[in-house]
Amino acid sequence: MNDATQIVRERATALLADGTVAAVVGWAAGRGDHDRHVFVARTPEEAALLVADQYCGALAAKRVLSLLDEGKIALVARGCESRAVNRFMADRQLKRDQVHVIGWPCPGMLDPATGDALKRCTECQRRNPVLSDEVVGDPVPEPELDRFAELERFEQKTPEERRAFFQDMYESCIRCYACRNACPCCTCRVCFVDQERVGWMGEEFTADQARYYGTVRAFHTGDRCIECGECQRVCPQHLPLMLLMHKQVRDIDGLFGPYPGGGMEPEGPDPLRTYHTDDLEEFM
Amino acid sequence: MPIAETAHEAQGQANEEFRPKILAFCCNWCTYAGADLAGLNRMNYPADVKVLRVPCSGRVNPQHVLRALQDGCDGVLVCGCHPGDCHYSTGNYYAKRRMMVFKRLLEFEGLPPERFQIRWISGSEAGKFRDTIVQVTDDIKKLGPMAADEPSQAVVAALRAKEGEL
Amino acid sequence: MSRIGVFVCRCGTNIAGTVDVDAVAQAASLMPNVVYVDTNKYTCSDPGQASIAEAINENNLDHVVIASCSPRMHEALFRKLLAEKTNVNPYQLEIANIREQCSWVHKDKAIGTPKAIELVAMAVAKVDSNVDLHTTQIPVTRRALVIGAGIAGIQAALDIADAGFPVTLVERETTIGGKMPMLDKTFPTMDCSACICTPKMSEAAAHPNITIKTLSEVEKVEGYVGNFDVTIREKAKYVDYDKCTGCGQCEEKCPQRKIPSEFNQGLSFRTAVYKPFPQAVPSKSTIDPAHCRMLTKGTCGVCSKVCQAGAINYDDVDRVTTERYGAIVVATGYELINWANIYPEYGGGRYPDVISGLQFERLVNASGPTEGHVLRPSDRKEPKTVVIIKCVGSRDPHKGVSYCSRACCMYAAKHAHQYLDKVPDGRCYVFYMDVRCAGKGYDEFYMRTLQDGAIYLHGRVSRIYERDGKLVCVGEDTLSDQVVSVNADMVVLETAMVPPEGAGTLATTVNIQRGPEGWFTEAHPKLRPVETNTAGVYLAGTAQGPKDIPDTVAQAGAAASKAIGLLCRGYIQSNPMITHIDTAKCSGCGACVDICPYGALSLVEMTARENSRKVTRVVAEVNAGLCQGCGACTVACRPGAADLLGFGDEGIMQEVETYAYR
Amino acid sequence: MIISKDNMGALADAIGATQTVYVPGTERAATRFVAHKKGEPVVLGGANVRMPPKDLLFPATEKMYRWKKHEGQLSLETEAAAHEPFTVLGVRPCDMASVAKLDLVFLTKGFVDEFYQARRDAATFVAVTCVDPDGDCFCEAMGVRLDAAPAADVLLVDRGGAYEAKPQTEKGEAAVAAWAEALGAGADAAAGDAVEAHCTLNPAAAKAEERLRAEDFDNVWHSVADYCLTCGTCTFECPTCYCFDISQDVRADEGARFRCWDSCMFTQYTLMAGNHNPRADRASRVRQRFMHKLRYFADRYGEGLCVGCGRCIRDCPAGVDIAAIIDAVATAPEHELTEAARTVQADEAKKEAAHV
Repeated sequence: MNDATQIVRERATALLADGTVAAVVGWAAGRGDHDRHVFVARTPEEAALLVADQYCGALAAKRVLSLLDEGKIALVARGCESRAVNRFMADRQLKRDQVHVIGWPCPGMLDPATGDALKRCTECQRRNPVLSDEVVGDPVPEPELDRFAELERFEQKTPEERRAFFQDMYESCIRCYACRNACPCCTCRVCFVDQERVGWMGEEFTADQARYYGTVRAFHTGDRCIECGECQRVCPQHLPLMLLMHKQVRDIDGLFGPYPGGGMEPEGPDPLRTYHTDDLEEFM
Repeated sequence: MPIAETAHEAQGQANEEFRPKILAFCCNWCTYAGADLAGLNRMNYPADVKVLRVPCSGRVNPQHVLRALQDGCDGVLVCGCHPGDCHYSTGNYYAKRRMMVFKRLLEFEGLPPERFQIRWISGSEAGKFRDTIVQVTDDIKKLGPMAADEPSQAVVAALRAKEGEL
Repeated sequence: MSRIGVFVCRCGTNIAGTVDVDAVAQAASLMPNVVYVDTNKYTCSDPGQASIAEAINENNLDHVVIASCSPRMHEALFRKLLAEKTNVNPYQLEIANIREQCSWVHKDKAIGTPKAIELVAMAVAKVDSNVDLHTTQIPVTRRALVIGAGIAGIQAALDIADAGFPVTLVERETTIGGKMPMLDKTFPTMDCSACICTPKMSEAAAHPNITIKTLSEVEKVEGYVGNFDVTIREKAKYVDYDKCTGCGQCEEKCPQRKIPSEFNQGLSFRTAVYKPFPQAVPSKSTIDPAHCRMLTKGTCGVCSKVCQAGAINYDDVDRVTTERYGAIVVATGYELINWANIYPEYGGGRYPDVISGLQFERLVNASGPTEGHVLRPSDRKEPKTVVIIKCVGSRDPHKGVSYCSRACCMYAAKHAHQYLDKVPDGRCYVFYMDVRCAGKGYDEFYMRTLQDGAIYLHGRVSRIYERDGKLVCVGEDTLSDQVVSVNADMVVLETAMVPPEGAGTLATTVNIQRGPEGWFTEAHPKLRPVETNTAGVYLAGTAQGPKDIPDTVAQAGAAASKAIGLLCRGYIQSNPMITHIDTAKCSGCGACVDICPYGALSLVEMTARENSRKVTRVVAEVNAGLCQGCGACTVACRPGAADLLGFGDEGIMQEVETYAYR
Repeated sequence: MIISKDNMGALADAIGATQTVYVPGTERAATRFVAHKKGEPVVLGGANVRMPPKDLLFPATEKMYRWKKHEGQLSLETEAAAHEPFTVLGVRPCDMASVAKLDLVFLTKGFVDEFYQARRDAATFVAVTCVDPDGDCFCEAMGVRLDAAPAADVLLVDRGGAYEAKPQTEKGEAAVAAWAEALGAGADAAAGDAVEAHCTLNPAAAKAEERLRAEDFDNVWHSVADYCLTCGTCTFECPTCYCFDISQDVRADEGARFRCWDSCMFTQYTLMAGNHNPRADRASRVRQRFMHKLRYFADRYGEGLCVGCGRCIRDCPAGVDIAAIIDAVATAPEHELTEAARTVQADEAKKEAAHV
């Protein structure tokens, strides 16, 4: 058992035992050696099942939102989870005193099947929690990398090539909405895709409908994206969804920035919810 | 009437093969008024653009824009008051930011920039309204119908061959 | 199934000339849910309207499309028709603009007709998704608040009070009156400024409908047109105004005597307990806490001892009150640009004899520090050569402001005239960029000044420096194309008007906009010059932009009349085309709240039964009085919980799809 | 008839001469049955395709009828029609079992779905015995044999380097005869013994089904709901999920009514007019999915709806594991029976008593 697992279990047990929190959100092991899934421990006995190792690929943070009725919730939070907590607060879905953040400086996660580093971790800018009530272990050095490198390579393509690429991508989308359901920015009660009456989009499984869904969802989350990459991880078709997010984050930074990306602060306004009278003018 | 203005209609009639379908979202207070003024001044412009009145450019939902482009429009134009002149004081500032990001997103996905344009046209700028309609119509005519944007087989094949590599 | 009626107007030949109206009607008859189609020669005429009403009633129509001129032209008229002559809700109407945006811009029926058909199809599609909307009447609190008690505020307050409505007049200084009592004479008639201003001040003080609150500032404004809840902080005066008789004993005895007088523009001194000038209103003394020894050091108490009325109260505190008003007039005026900071070439304030126009007013004023004798500040000698420089700060985007301050040309001429009148053997040079004297009797006045002997030089002064006790003004006379240098005894700078300190805060508090230069923005520069974009808030005087006294008073009257109109009516008709929140979709994220320019949206707790469970959660709520219907929130709202009635997502989508699919 | 594995491409080419033949391949970012292109190699072994052959019989979106209004006149046009014949080559026993279950749904109990039937009648299924079950495969536990596919028209039995083609239906007989003609009878004789394989994963499905009839497992559903995203991945990749929604596409004066896959994981699935949703919370949707797979379907059709293909386990982004859930149910400590379960047990006891 690694140190992090040990400490997380101890802390979770203590927090549950003394009634500080009603539940602890973390991960537990599945059937396979490296299978991990998000896990909610509600008793000290369940806390002993918590795991915090390099195979905890899933973003656990969103689970907190559905547990708020149960009381204060503790969350084992890496950089991405902590940014998600900020996101929830900025979107007024969570108050700071509703969550106890057990910060866990992230070692970077591995794909349980291949053992390779998860893509969402290789593009991560902020592995240390940006907020926490306590921290498990020592801070890790922040990776120095260009998370837009892939985007920039992609932008070298001609418009026609990009068109072809996205046509392919949207034809491949099965509209399972895993990206939406996993996304910490997607906290709407009723998603626009589920509103037949207005007719934003039809139910047919066509590339056009998928493009509508993909593009609009990207736009809805573009100025708030915390760049956790969970959408891309959960996509059963392994579509490069983060391209659209990185594109917007970088554009917003260039146009209205400096913009560090969403989730760094617990309150807005987000770039598209505000303006400056001297914003760049390109529509004269 | 200057020859140049009537020329557009004559050309439009002669060139029967492609009449673009362009939707213009216009804010009620500036651009729609500018369009009305163009009418009062009997300015002549192509009939391929239809105006959809909204109270403010801030009301234009990018989702409506994308729907229009997917459902058969060859181009979309969004017009509002000049920044600083918004009837509701701030609507067009929000619209500007949204449209700047959304336009880039659509272009990233391969949409030719001409198909989605944004302009600020005040209630007094009837001439600018006319010129914008003329220019946008010309732009779209040059591009042809949306189907003309379909990537060629060669590009698709090349892409498939390199699958997995970004 | 709805029953839609389509009425196509020929507008004589205005439409029929380039649109085949019968073909449009024929096409409309095949559109979904259209059950009745008619054409009319002039739909807006009385017979045209009557025929529409008759058709609606006879055919049980429930949605109406009128294809005619621009909705900006007759939408209101046709809505009224539906409301008064039919049972159809007036918002079940869409206008297809087939005149301004079709028949008038095309020359050929082959082009105009299909376009008109498409426009009608879009209108038919949209009207089918319209819902009934209803206006409501919101009662108006019949009291007005005037912020700022210069001549604009006083005039507005008097006009509203005379109409019979209570007015609260808030002023942040210790006296009302503003800048006007400081002036000596007013151009072009050379009336004594104080003589015409102070009676107004007294009238306001004595008016039974006017409550004056000096040393007061507006802290918070909540609510909306007709019902603003305004919180006002009245600062401690340390003198009980109910007891103070204004006798001035305290002022006589106050040991703090070297405080520069604001009223005299620093050209004389005042005491710590003081009245800024004899005719101040209210005619009471106030203790300046920054300079009072008792309040700063805790030792003195002289005024308290000499006050026979026992009005001095060193323990006085601020009073914060919240009251409801129906209308607000903002008349916060201007201040002069701080030229010393931006014109180092004019000495940057180092030369005492380089003075501002307002200081000159005090110098020539009989009740001023020199009792009306023109004596320069440095040595109290009569200057024999005076240079007047216009446009100091104005029309100078690099150093000051880009706009013209409007009043300076005239008061520069007035100053030249006054100087030459008082110092007959003096010489007066006026450096100018332009002379703008539009106004009744204005140019005549300027001509008289020229005849008086003022020497006008076209150009800016580039530098002022001191040599041999003279102020050397170096400039260019562009008409003779020569560098001119004048050895002056005194220089008067006619400085730019700028928005007063705190205007930005007030704009946020009252929720009105400011232009790039910081002046409050009117709702429309031509047609709504005294209204703001916040209904029920009006602008008077220089708060809106530089102007002279007659314009200020006129605008104050206009603002008052707008306020009176609102108060007289007693209610406001709500605009039904506002945002509506579908709480089932709202997750309470507050994106709409962040974005609303009117503060019309707020988050509230809601309890409801959902899926057999009682749920309490936060949702957005619209204040119908504040929402103006811009719809910016509807786009910020990702799930579309916020939707704009009259321009709903569904209606716009219907239009988009109808056009796209046709 | 014995056919060498190397000859599968030739076989597909031969079938493809007269009809479309679908073979395992890669398209739209997933392995699935794709239309065979002449001359391309065909490999039937290895991992099963990620997307089941379900959409060949029951497409994700299927037009049902069109309507059109012209000059005020309305006309209707149905889309159901006889389908061009096609062959699906290389279907695994698990997926073949799923086709049999879809047949139950769409063709029995007094209702025949004409759209499904048109495609079903047009289809020839050539199954292949499975020799490569992976760690997430558990079809044997669900009553599927790796070496049999009773619903297939032809079964290809893996005999090392070659397949033995066994026709199982008339359609199959005709097909094999045609192949023999095209490829030359008995051309490939070098075949060994039938390869035998078994699943390593064997959840106690029978026990689970029995206990699900009698007991509530709310704690199981809730603990799964604690990590399930309720996305539609499992239902869309499932070879037996058959739920659909009917919707329409209206364009000015014409439109089409179509049906498209739906998922019980979505909140919209049970949303009623007036916004009431009996399955608004995740746990109730999770429960519905597993109860339907493991019990409700068996109640109606006498067999469970899961074929143990393992797709939902492999591709679940949240780590939901149906095999683990089956075992969790099967091995959960005995607890108080539900009211409903007691009634059922009492009824059963009465029936049994009457029978005796």
